[in-house]
Amino acid sequence: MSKSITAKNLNVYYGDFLAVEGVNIEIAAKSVTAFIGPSGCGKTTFLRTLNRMHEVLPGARVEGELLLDDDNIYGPGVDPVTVRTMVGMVFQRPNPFPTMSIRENVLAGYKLNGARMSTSKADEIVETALRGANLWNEVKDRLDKPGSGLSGGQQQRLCIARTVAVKPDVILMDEPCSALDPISTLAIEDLISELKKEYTIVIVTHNMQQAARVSEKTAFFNIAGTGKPGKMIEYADTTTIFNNPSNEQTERYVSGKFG
Amino acid sequence: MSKSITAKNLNVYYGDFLAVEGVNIEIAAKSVTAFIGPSGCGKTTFLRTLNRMHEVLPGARVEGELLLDDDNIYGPGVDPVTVRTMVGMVFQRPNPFPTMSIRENVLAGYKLNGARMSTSKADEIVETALRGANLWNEVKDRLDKPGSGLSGGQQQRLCIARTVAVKPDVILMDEPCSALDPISTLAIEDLISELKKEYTIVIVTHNMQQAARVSEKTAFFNIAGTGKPGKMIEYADTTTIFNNPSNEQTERYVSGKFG
Amino acid sequence: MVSGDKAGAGLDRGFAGLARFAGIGILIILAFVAFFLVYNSWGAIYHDQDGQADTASFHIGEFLSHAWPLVIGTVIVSVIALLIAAPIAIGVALYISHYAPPRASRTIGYIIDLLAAIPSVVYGAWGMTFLAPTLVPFYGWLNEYLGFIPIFGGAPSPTGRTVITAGVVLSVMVLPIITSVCREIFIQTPKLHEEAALALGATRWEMIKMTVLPFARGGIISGIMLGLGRALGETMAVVLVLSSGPIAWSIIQSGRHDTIPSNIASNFPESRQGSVHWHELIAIGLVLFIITLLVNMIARWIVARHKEFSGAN
Amino acid sequence: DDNGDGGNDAEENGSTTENGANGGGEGGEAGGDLAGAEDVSGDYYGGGASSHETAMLEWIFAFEEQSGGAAVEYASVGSGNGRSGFLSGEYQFAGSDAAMSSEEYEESTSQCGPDGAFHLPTYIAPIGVAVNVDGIDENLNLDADTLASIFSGEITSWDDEAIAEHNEGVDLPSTPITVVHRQDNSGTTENFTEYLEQASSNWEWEASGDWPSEITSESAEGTGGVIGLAADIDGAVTYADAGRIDDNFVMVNVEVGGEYTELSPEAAATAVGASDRVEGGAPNDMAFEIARDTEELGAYPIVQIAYTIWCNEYPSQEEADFAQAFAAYIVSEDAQNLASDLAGSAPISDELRDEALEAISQISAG
Amino acid sequence: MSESTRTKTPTPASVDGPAGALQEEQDPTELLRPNSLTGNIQPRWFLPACAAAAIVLGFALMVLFADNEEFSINWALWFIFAAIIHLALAYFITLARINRRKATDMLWRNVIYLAFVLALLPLVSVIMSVAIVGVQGLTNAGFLTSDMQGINASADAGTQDGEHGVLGGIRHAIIGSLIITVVATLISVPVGLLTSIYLVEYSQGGPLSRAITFFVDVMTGIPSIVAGLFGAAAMTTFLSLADSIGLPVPGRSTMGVTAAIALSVLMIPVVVRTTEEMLRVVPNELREASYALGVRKWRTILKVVIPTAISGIAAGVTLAIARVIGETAPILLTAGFATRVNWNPFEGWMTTLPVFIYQQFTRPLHPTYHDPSFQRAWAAALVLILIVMALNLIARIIATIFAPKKTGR
Ligand SMILES: Nc1ncnc2c1ncn2[C@@H]1O[C@H](COP(=O)(O)OP(=O)(O)OP(=O)(O)O)[C@@H](O)[C@H]1O
Ligand SMILES: Nc1ncnc2c1ncn2[C@@H]1O[C@H](COP(=O)(O)OP(=O)(O)OP(=O)(O)O)[C@@H](O)[C@H]1O
Ligand SMILES: [Mg+2]
Ligand SMILES: [Mg+2]
Ligand SMILES: O=P([O-])([O-])[O-]
Repeated sequence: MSKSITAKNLNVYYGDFLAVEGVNIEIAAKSVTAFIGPSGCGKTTFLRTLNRMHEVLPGARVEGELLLDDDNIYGPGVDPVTVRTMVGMVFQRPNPFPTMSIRENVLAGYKLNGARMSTSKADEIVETALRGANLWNEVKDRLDKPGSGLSGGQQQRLCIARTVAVKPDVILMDEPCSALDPISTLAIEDLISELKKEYTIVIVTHNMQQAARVSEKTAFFNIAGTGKPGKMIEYADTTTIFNNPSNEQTERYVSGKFG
Repeated sequence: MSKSITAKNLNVYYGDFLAVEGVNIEIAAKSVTAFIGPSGCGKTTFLRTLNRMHEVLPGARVEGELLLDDDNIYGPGVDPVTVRTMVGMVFQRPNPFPTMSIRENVLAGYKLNGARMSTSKADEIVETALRGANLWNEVKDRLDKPGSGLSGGQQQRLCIARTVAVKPDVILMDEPCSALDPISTLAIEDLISELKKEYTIVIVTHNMQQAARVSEKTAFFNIAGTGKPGKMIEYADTTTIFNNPSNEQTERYVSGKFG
Repeated sequence: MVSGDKAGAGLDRGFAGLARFAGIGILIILAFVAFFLVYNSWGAIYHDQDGQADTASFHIGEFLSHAWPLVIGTVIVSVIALLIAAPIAIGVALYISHYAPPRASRTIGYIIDLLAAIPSVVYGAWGMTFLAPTLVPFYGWLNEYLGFIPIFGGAPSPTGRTVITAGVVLSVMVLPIITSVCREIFIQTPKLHEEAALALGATRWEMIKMTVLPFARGGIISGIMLGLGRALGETMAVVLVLSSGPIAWSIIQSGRHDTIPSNIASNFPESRQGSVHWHELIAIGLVLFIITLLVNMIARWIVARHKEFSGAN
Repeated sequence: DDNGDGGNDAEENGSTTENGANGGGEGGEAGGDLAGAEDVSGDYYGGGASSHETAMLEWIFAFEEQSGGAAVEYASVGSGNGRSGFLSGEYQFAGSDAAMSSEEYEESTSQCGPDGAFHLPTYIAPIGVAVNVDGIDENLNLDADTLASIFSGEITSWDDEAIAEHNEGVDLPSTPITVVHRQDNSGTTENFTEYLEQASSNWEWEASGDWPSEITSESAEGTGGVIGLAADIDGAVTYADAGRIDDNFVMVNVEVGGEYTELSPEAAATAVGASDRVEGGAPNDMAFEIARDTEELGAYPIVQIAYTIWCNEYPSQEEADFAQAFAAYIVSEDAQNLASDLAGSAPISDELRDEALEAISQISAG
Repeated sequence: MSESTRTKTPTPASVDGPAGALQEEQDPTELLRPNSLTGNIQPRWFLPACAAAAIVLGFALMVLFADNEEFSINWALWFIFAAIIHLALAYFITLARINRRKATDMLWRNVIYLAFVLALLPLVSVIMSVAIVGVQGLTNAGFLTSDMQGINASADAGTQDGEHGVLGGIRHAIIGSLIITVVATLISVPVGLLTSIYLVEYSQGGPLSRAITFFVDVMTGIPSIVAGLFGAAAMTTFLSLADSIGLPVPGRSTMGVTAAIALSVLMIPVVVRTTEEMLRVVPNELREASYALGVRKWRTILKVVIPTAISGIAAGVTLAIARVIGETAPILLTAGFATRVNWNPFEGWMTTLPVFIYQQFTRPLHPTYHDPSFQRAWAAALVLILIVMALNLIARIIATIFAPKKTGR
């Protein structure tokens, strides 16, 4: 229930615009990896290529190889929908389905795919997922209320529960806390430490402290200027990146000289 | 051409929701003040009360006094439109008027009153403002192109030029660099150091390094949790806030323990 | 392992195909309508001499002399309707989006939408029994003081059943259409730009002039075009209100002007299918169809011309 | 309610024969082989001229009462549409202000058997010229030439000499004349302009259902529309189905053969009696060519004949039975009197009725 | 600069006209900068006071202009005078007290208020016209529960003689309206909705989508009578085709469905346009959330996008229904005219409320006594308006029930 990720010479384009260039990275299973870097350097773009979510955007395409364990998800005959059932994603702004109750939101991955299951089975999935997202105690009495009635932090955890419920191998998170208050942020960070026992986690954050707190490895992305492609500058253990980076750009960034 | 700001016991509400509580602050003329704090703590909300821009949002209202030099901008008979000609604002996302050329964007404030002015006078204003915003050299050959054709950083400087052109007393900036790449960010930061010679500047930033780089004084805001009001926790010289904060929350925040 | 399930992907394609087919279906329906019109219009310009068989020849001039006064009449009525309705509709839309108290604006929008729901027969009856007589003194006044302008010349109608009354009734009918389109667009003006204007010290009107109106220009035009479409095609209200007749300069005389739809409605019941007259009626229907086509093309062209400086990005 | 009258009459009439129905009764006298109303059931449709509408609604109701459960609908879609609908098989019968053209008759032979369709004159309606002028309280006398001049807009005032000439001793006001005409294409306009064209040399336009577009004046939709509008205008003159003209108006007595004939059903019937038939239709056809320029004393030549058009051969026996029964009913004396009472039409004469019943008896199923 | 400002004397900035023109070369910033924080705003009571004054003055002017002989209130003239005075008064007082920018703002604000009032006038007038006569007709016994079978000139003559009240009703027309509209909706909504789905979710601005968008616009301009002609012709052709290949088909093309098809031609473009808008405002985040769960696109559209937009779609469909439920001309040509209830859209004629209104209005049953027919017509108009209002209301209720719940704080 957890896979490694390997990118080989990955380029990402929006139409003709090369947004991210030549990424080579190996992400171990059951680890937390953080992507950091200034705005516009392509963190989100690269993250979305890990489950082919970029294909939803018009004109976005990829060159290179991306292996999930040993399978190239860009290989011929691969169905992006299948990839996404294996690689889940949590977005920057919490986005529970506004028309569904909390319970339905958690079951969305099943229900939307038309799966039928017994109530007891469903109850079990809901409870497991919500417990996994540290949300069970807060919402167990109002599972039939709309998910959008929760606070931002709770909504984000609901989105995580929804992702966890379908038991993916990898969970991608794009700045999951940037719209949340500090208490909620703390709750999510705690949750990430829990989740890594079972899942491979990749998290984008603009908050270096957060990266330092939650991740084992960190990748630093940078961009030379508007219109230039983003690049992965350095990828190493988090402690190395923050205390002893080998690249000068990384050093300037983590020390707050820019960004 | 620069005024001081004094808030006395300022509460800001959205409808019944108290978003910011009891702010007391004195901001000197011709200085740069930074507001920092976690997301949702009310930095933007408070900033907008400084030129009554919050009134644009439905239900937003203020209790308390806010003095511009000696005049209470919430006093009876005060026209918010007048306040805003004195206190300019730059927003998080660059927002040049899409239907106007670069030149027209800079002159937008003058166009308002239908002021007739000679072309030479207008040229002068445009050049001065664009030079003031460090943008002149980049755009002087294409003043009649739409402002939306510029890069994000250039657009943001165009917005600053537009604000500077009407010669306000105070300039408010709400995370002016958060949507910009590092090069553009640097340009804006340089610009701020220039501008403070003539204007009182208040800047909100989520980037502590930026606060440290540009500001003389820093105010730290915090929030106890979702639904609670935001409060100003500490206000002091920037060096004090970052190196020797008197409040424990501030210390935890600037040292990256949360946020 | 990651290769997908064929059935699911097939369903996906099937649904996409269905949606696409519906779109094409609309084009087909329209093609049928166009074909129906063109096919049946042919008899209007190519037909036998009166009563004599086997003498078929072209009668284009004849048809045109029949059609052009109707085209002019239709245009006049629609232009009057738009000249009145468009400014008021924009005003009302601005009132709802930027002036009315936020709580009241929904209700007000609902009330204005109600106007759109009143059937045209009712408008016709209202225009004929109430509005036309009410406007008679006003036409007298126009004629007395502005009679030197040809459009207000001639003997003013004693009944008020004039082309301008028809225009006023149509303006009431198209007003809610234009209003609701404009309102939607005005509301969507990026807050970012509105706030930029306000932060520069703009008054409410200056903010509207600077951001809302330029942003909404395309929407306003398409709203007006939608209204124009309704005005061009309106039948019963014109039939009931207008005392029709030949084309003239004056718009305050009755027994002048007629519109295409009203002419079709008035003549269709007595025309025998397959007769030249019947073909002529279908052919002027085709003319109206072409007019709406042109109007739409022009509107699109106007909207596209301002693309570079539009608020679309 | 008061429609019981029709039923009562039917009983009186029908008492001579076994079937209690009107049409059947009459039919019995004529040929004895007409289907009776009580044998008819099912849904039947007719459509066409609106001039028929008032009478038709009366007839339908009375007929349905007598029938064995028939439901009849009549749509006033206009004569042209009525004939089109009839020829395409939508309707079992059509109502029309004008007779079929020769092409239409041709077409009907494919729909209605080898003999095609035939016309029955079922509604003879005088067209009144109605005047609404303050100060004129009695019928005006006018001749065709003056009428033509008035309606073409040449005479613009009620005290014009040409009018005064015919009305000695009447104090004519100087009110301007407002002509009100039908805006829609109509049989009334066609008959009226045909009269003007044939009876006067002052009328330069061809007869048509469309008012000549060169003459600009007030217009309104439908008979009700012109009456309503003319009633609101001092100085208005219009032409309309006489039965629909109310007492807001005075009428025009038309000069025929040197005398002024007042409008009446009898005068209208006299004009019809003086008219010729249209040739070239079915053997049992009864279409008229009305003599507009007749000089027969007591004839009122501005008259409109609305026909019902029937097939000589229907696809099914039910339809043929219905056609026989209903057609026989509407030419019956009761039906004609009912229409005359309510709509002011002229009942058809007994000779016409007999001829009609003979024609109706030709209807068969194919 | 704040001390120089408390003066009440007009500064160059607030003076318009010749003096202003001479100042052309002054520093533009002078014009822009207000002199003080206070005094740049009209008090709250200013507009109401201005309006009151204008109404009084307008009345006086109207009296002045009116014929002295017989005095009567000329509402139109009063309104026009009051409006002009109000605009002028507010403008010039603001100009004198504050400055030109504020005065312009004031002027436009009043113009916009006025536009709103102007738009309400015809609405009130129409509704009053309909309601006053309509309510009377509506109270006639059996008006809603009976049809027009057997109601003819004799019946109205009976009313005239005082034998009974106005007879007849609109049950058949209500049923006809509902059936035809429902069938038209059943045809238009799936086609329209699928098309807008294609436009929003699938097409990426290709030629097909541009063609569809353009021709949908064109379709909104099809005159309703042409749609009626087309519907009748299409059904006739279809029936003869179907008949020739031996399908069991109705013998007559005049029936409810034919009318529904004609109405669909008018309805589809409205449905496409409104639902397209509604689908476009569904946030992309929701689609992405669904895709990220491994949900296929068609399921995402059906189960996430459409439910989220359902309230807007419902409102759009209601608008489209309101657009066609009032049509007269196409119905007369396609569904005929019936006097009794017909529940079957595939057989026999039908009447709808607008046709009924038109018929009663232009061809009253009784040749000379029109009151009963007019009463029926206005009452039917009232019922039609009420039905449309109810539809609107239902759409709004649907909207609130299904509307995505707002984040509650
Ligand atoms: N849909 C798109 N189409 C075209 N260009 C895009 C699109 N999305 C992003 N880009 C461009 O790709 C580059 C990388 O953007 P991306 O959003 O990946 O940056 P990021 O590192 O996630 O920034 P942030 O910290 O602001 O989220 C930017 O130049 C951006 O303008
Ligand atoms: N228009 C509004 N209506 C109601 N509540 C609002 C509104 N805008 C903001 N709030 C609430 O007010 C509080 C303060 O928000 P504010 O945007 O000022 O925070 P912030 O410190 O600027 O956060 P960020 O760093 O994310 O910009 C939050 O709880 C927010 O949800
Ligand atoms: Mg990002
Ligand atoms: Mg903020
Ligand atoms: O019977 P009309 O054709 O004149 O309506």
